[in-house]
Amino acid sequence: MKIHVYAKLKDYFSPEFELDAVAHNTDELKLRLLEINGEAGQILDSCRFAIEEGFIDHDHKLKENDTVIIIPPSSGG
Amino acid sequence: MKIHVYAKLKDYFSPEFELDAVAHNTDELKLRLLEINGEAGQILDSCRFAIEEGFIDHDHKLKENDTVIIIPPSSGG
Amino acid sequence: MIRSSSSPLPAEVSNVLPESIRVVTGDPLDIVSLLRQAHHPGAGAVVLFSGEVRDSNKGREVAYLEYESHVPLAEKMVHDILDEAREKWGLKAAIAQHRIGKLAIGQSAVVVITAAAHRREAYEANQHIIHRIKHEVPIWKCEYFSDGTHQWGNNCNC
Amino acid sequence: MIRSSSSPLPAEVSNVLPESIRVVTGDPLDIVSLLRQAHHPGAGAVVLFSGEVRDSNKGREVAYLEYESHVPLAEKMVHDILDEAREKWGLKAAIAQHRIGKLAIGQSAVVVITAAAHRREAYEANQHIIHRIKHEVPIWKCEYFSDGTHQWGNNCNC
Repeated sequence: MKIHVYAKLKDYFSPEFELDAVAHNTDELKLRLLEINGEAGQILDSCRFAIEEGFIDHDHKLKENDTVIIIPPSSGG
Repeated sequence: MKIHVYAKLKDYFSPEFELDAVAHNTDELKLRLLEINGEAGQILDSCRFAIEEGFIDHDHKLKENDTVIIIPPSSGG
Repeated sequence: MIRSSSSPLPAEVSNVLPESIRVVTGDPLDIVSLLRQAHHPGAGAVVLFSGEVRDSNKGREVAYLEYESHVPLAEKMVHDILDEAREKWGLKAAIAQHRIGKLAIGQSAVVVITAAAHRREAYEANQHIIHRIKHEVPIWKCEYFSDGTHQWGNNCNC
Repeated sequence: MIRSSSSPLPAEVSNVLPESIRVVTGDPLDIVSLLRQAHHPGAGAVVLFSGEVRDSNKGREVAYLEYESHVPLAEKMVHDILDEAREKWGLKAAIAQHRIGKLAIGQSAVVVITAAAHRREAYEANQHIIHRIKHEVPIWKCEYFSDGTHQWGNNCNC
């Protein structure tokens, strides 16, 4: 599974990386990411998750070859 | 006394004219103007009056050599 | 700043309406030039309103408009309105210009530009200024319709 | 129309966001060109918002900003926001463009233009669109301060 992170999340993770661990949904994905960096809990709780087709919620079933985009709160404008 | 009128008032009076009759204030001026055109009562009631220095109200004492500007409701923009 | 090439104006310059801006003018409004004069390094929000001539009003086809004004009083009143708005909303810039004479469909009759640190003030002040210009300042619109008739306006164009 | 020389666009052209307008772009925003595309003979009111880089934020001197975005999702969301606003307020035109990359003080980070028959709708829709772009669309600001530190933004620039 490919992971893309943006903005402040880049203080915790590489901008793009391959996650070897298995995550069937975003809740499991969050746990896998906390195993990489335990300090990311608060910011991850404020993030939305998306795949190429758009936003997904916590019961969306992730596939092994998905690219998951992790989106911190917007600060455009 | 010189009178300048604008916009819809020009359907009732010449744009600029010399008023020979005496008018000591705007109430008297309205009566003099109605003697020129009796159909202007409604529009004159909606107008503001000004001299060069700015708007005047009904107790402002007009002088014989004043130029009075009669200002119908604004419709700019 | 609308183009990266133009340098920001110092506060004391853009904080007042430059003498070069005529509040009432017979020339086409130069929105680009007005916008350039509204920029300020402390302004995070710039709001521009342009009131433009519509092709119809209440179902009647408009051919063109003509505006007239008592210019000295109009200029003084607009300056006062801008000064009050600058103070009330802490604006970094406030500019207004109204065109008089004959205007074709689509042309801009009035432009109001406000610049403030934050956007709420810029929007609010902008709406306040255009409202007062339309309702208080001695400027009048005459609509010329395609059927050859005309009508002095009481109602707003926009 | 901002200049009397440019002819109004037909309704069916200006009613949709022209393909040529990139919602997210690394180039300086060309406000003049965007304004030209917002004109419509049925629009009596055009409102433009420009969000610009301020020289300070909460008392700290800003050197420059950098914006990043997940562009495909951002473009889709902005198009949806504009479509909804067009329908809700009956807009004649709705345009938005957000810049990414490095921006200097005074440069425009985001532009929103709305055109409607009457001004209330143009102002309301404009404020709604910029609010949603700032709060929903995956675009992020990083402030680089003159003291060499930087901070990813949570707070609005304007």
